[in-house]
Amino acid sequence: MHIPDNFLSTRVWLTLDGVAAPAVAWVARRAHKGLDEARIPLLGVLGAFVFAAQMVNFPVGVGTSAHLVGGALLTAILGPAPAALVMTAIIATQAFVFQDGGVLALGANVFNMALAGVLAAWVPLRLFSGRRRVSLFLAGFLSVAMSAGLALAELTISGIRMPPRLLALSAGLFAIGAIVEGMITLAAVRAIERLNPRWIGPAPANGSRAWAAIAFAAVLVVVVGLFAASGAPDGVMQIGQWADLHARPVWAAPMADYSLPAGPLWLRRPAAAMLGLGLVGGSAVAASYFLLRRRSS
Amino acid sequence: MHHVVVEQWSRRRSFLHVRDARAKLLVALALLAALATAPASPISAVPFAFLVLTGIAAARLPMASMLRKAAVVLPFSLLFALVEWAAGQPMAGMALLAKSYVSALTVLLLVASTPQPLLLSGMESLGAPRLLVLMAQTLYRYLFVISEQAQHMRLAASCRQGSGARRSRARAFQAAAGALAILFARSYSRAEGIQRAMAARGFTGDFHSLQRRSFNSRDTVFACAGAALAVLAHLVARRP
Amino acid sequence: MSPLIEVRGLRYRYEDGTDALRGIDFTVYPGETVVLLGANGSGKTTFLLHLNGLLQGEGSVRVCGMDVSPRNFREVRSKVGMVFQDADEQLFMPTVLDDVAFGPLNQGFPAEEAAARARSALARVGLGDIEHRAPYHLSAGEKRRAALAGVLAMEPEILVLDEPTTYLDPPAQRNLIGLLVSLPQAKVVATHDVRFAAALATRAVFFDKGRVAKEGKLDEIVELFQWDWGT
Amino acid sequence: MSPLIEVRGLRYRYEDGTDALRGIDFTVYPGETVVLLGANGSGKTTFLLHLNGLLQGEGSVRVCGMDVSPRNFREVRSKVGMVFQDADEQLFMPTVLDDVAFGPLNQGFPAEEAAARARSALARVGLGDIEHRAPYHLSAGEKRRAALAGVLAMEPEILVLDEPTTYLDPPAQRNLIGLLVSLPQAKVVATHDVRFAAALATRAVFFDKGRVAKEGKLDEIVELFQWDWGT
Ligand SMILES: Nc1ncnc2c1ncn2[C@@H]1O[C@H](COP(=O)(O)OP(=O)(O)OP(=O)(O)O)[C@@H](O)[C@H]1O
Ligand SMILES: Nc1ncnc2c1ncn2[C@@H]1O[C@H](COP(=O)(O)OP(=O)(O)OP(=O)(O)O)[C@@H](O)[C@H]1O
Ligand SMILES: [Mg+2]
Ligand SMILES: [Mg+2]
Repeated sequence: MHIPDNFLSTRVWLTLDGVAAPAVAWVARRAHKGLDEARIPLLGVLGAFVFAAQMVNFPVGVGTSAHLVGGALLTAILGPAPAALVMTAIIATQAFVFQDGGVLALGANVFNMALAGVLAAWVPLRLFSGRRRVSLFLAGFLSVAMSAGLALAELTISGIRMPPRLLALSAGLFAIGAIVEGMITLAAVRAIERLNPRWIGPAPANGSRAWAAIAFAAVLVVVVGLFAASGAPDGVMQIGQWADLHARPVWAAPMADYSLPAGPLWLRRPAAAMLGLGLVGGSAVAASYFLLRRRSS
Repeated sequence: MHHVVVEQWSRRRSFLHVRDARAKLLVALALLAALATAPASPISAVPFAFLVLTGIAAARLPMASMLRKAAVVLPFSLLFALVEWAAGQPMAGMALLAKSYVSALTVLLLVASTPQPLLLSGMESLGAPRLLVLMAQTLYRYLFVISEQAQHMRLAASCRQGSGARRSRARAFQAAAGALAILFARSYSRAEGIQRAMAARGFTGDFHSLQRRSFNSRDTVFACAGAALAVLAHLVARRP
Repeated sequence: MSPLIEVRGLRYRYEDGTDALRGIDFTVYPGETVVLLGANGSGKTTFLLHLNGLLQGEGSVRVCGMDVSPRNFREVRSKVGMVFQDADEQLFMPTVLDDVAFGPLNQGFPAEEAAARARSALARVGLGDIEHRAPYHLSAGEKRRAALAGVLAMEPEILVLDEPTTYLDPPAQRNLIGLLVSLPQAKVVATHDVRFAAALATRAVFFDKGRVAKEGKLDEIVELFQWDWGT
Repeated sequence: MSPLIEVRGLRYRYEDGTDALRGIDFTVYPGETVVLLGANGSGKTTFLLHLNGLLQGEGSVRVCGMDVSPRNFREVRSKVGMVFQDADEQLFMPTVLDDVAFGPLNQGFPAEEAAARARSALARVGLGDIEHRAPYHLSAGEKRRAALAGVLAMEPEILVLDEPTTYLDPPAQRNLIGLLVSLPQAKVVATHDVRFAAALATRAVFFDKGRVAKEGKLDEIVELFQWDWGT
């Protein structure tokens, strides 16, 4: 799911870098506010933990094994903002130190896994806080489904033309990956709780169910939409055409004297489609996030 | 361990090693962006490859090992190159392969010529959030320690693993979850230990640093020249 | 008597280029307790990991007459029981009994048989009464013994222990010595604690920079390398 | 002579209800080296963490005439230098020099002065030449000495060490003893290694289940509690 450089079209990575940078700054401020300074090492060490946890193999199916991705586990332990920040640190380290994922594509990877992924994990934890098992499974499932779906959509929109069958196949694989992440998250949290229940804070129980439900619906729409779209790439293009109409004015202003070559024509529309999708999904999720926070505090 | 070697390389001395981290970061970003926006043809990567290989030579880093290490992106790129090929765009596929490899090599050159703490403080002065930078610093420091622990656990488990003929998958899954939990517990208590050690040495929340890097005129020249070369390479790549 | 362990010309280099082992010859006969001494970083742990194929270097490693190679891992690993330095890393199941039964179950024994073996191993290390506790909450000495039980339950012919006294208080160390002496298996023990070594060793091997510098009586080796500190 | 450390009736209970300390009285005078002995879990580490306010229980803890309370933490922590069991936890900065300078920087010294103090502390522990290495790559003995340097750079009046011999080979242990003996500060050392204790102690204190069971000469205490194992 780590997209290397040169896979995304310029507008896609540029847009996502532009979205991710201020979002991470905001998340960092938000995480800092609720953070006892002494806990800074904890965040870093847990980042290293998630990294190392990938060496622990979980058997799934015949002869294959999977490992933890970690966004949902961190969200359950730390809460959304610190979890997003830790994931950002992990992804950046992977990009720079291990050349796993691109540097220009850092914004895209951070957006997919650290921002959208953590958000998608957080909503069920919040909504179904009374039902631990369901919420933990859903958190793991949705976070990976969201990240993978976004990555797939970004690649498609960037003009990587996957044959529909391959696209459907990878969507299927990602769906399995999401189920496995749900199972691992559930099993790991329960094992950790057995060692010391205090390590996993109580799930936030308050907040209006209506708003949580809206947020949940938004996440579901994005996830289901992304997967449906990956089954039918033409659909993505349809969204693209629709979004292009609406997005053009937004693009026009900052990009008017965008001096870099604008790329072949066929690239422009998908890029705008990406923007449209990002705007729709992002704003729906962000809006419900803000509303949820407001209600709970 | 891959990164241990890179870390050792990053502490060597050379023309490139002594440049300010910010200058190197900016030049690397310029190169990556110029390459990413160059036409989708494998030829586009050539001028950039030339620049990066020159950089590796200037930094006196072992060429063969660098080339090998950057190849980590190849499997993923190859898969997509095949996809493009199957879709009737062999050139686009080749371009993807060549460009992503040269990009990875560029990033590798950056980290192999810049010690990680300097790279991070460079990023901070370029606007990365401080909390994120502190976190990345701790992450990197304990990456090795905790990975080693995970490695030990894996070894210990595989000693008692048997053949798998009669292994119940549920049990193995539970064992993996248990291992994860133990790893978490150890990480958590390690974090507590670190917090104590910091507090014991007077830490009250403000990180002070010894590093006071100055951006000298050579760094300015390097940054400008690097950016200019990136643009030049881009222009060369655009020539049909 | 044929040797239980026979190592010839073993070399190992870590990925980063560290030459950790540079030609080790090593033999263990039934009933022996061989102690490995040597400075930090001299290769003791690296060497022990070769004895059941957790690392594979150049040269030959034979255990109970079998070559240690992927084909034989299953058998070799049930012959060689390995106890690591950090007991926590070895105990990952939710209860002590589960943990100790983990090995026998993987060996293919049915659940009852595995539980019976686990209980008997726990009794042997004197932990019969804590089978339902969570390993993470045991004391340092109990953890060490639980880890040992996990290995004994697989009924190995050779016990390999890496710095088993770490974190233990003197009575727990004494306890461990008593326990190890009472076990009939051949043992290979790496340690920095010369007095612990003296209580167990029938033979000592001194590692130096990935080579065996000397092999023989513990006293002589301690004397030769000034490995103890004359207070 | 007024005591450097004076603890009266100290009690501490962990959140989970474990009574780790149940009324400790303890005094250290300048120039002393007091060794803490006691079984695993008897409260030694918990006690040491009170000496600079990392934990705060009931009762009184005074250091250099000051009450150890949040008001005084800053001063107390520059008087009491604490070296923990796990050197990895103590070396948290990216390079050795950064790490050793961490304390002086927190004490408010400007960067050059802090670096100078760090260099002099590194020289004192014999690590002058590795200041730019990453702590991860050091050997066990070097790590321990670097951790000690980090504390010495703050010029404390009291050194507190928790199981400092863990992971060290005998020459490194000997080295550490030589180094500690050469340092003029008063020391409080918790250890399971009786011979290490014997090389340093001017006085010993035996902990038992959160209480001081006995205080006096090391030999007597070892004798009384059979704390060594007669080989
Ligand atoms: N995973 C690894 N990667 C690279 N080098 C390693 C690794 N593990 C150990 N080494 C190196 O290999 C050499 C031998 O290490 P080993 O751990 O076997 O020594 P040891 O005798 O067990 O030391 P100690 O007494 O401290 O436990 C050392 O130089 C060490 O730094
Ligand atoms: N964080 C904690 N939470 C709860 N209980 C704890 C915690 N840390 C220690 N304890 C308990 O407090 C008691 C004293 O522990 P402490 O670590 O101080 O002993 P110790 O004398 O240092 O032991 P050792 O020799 O093994 O280091 C033990 O019963 C221990 O289980
Ligand atoms: Mg070792
Ligand atoms: Mg202790």
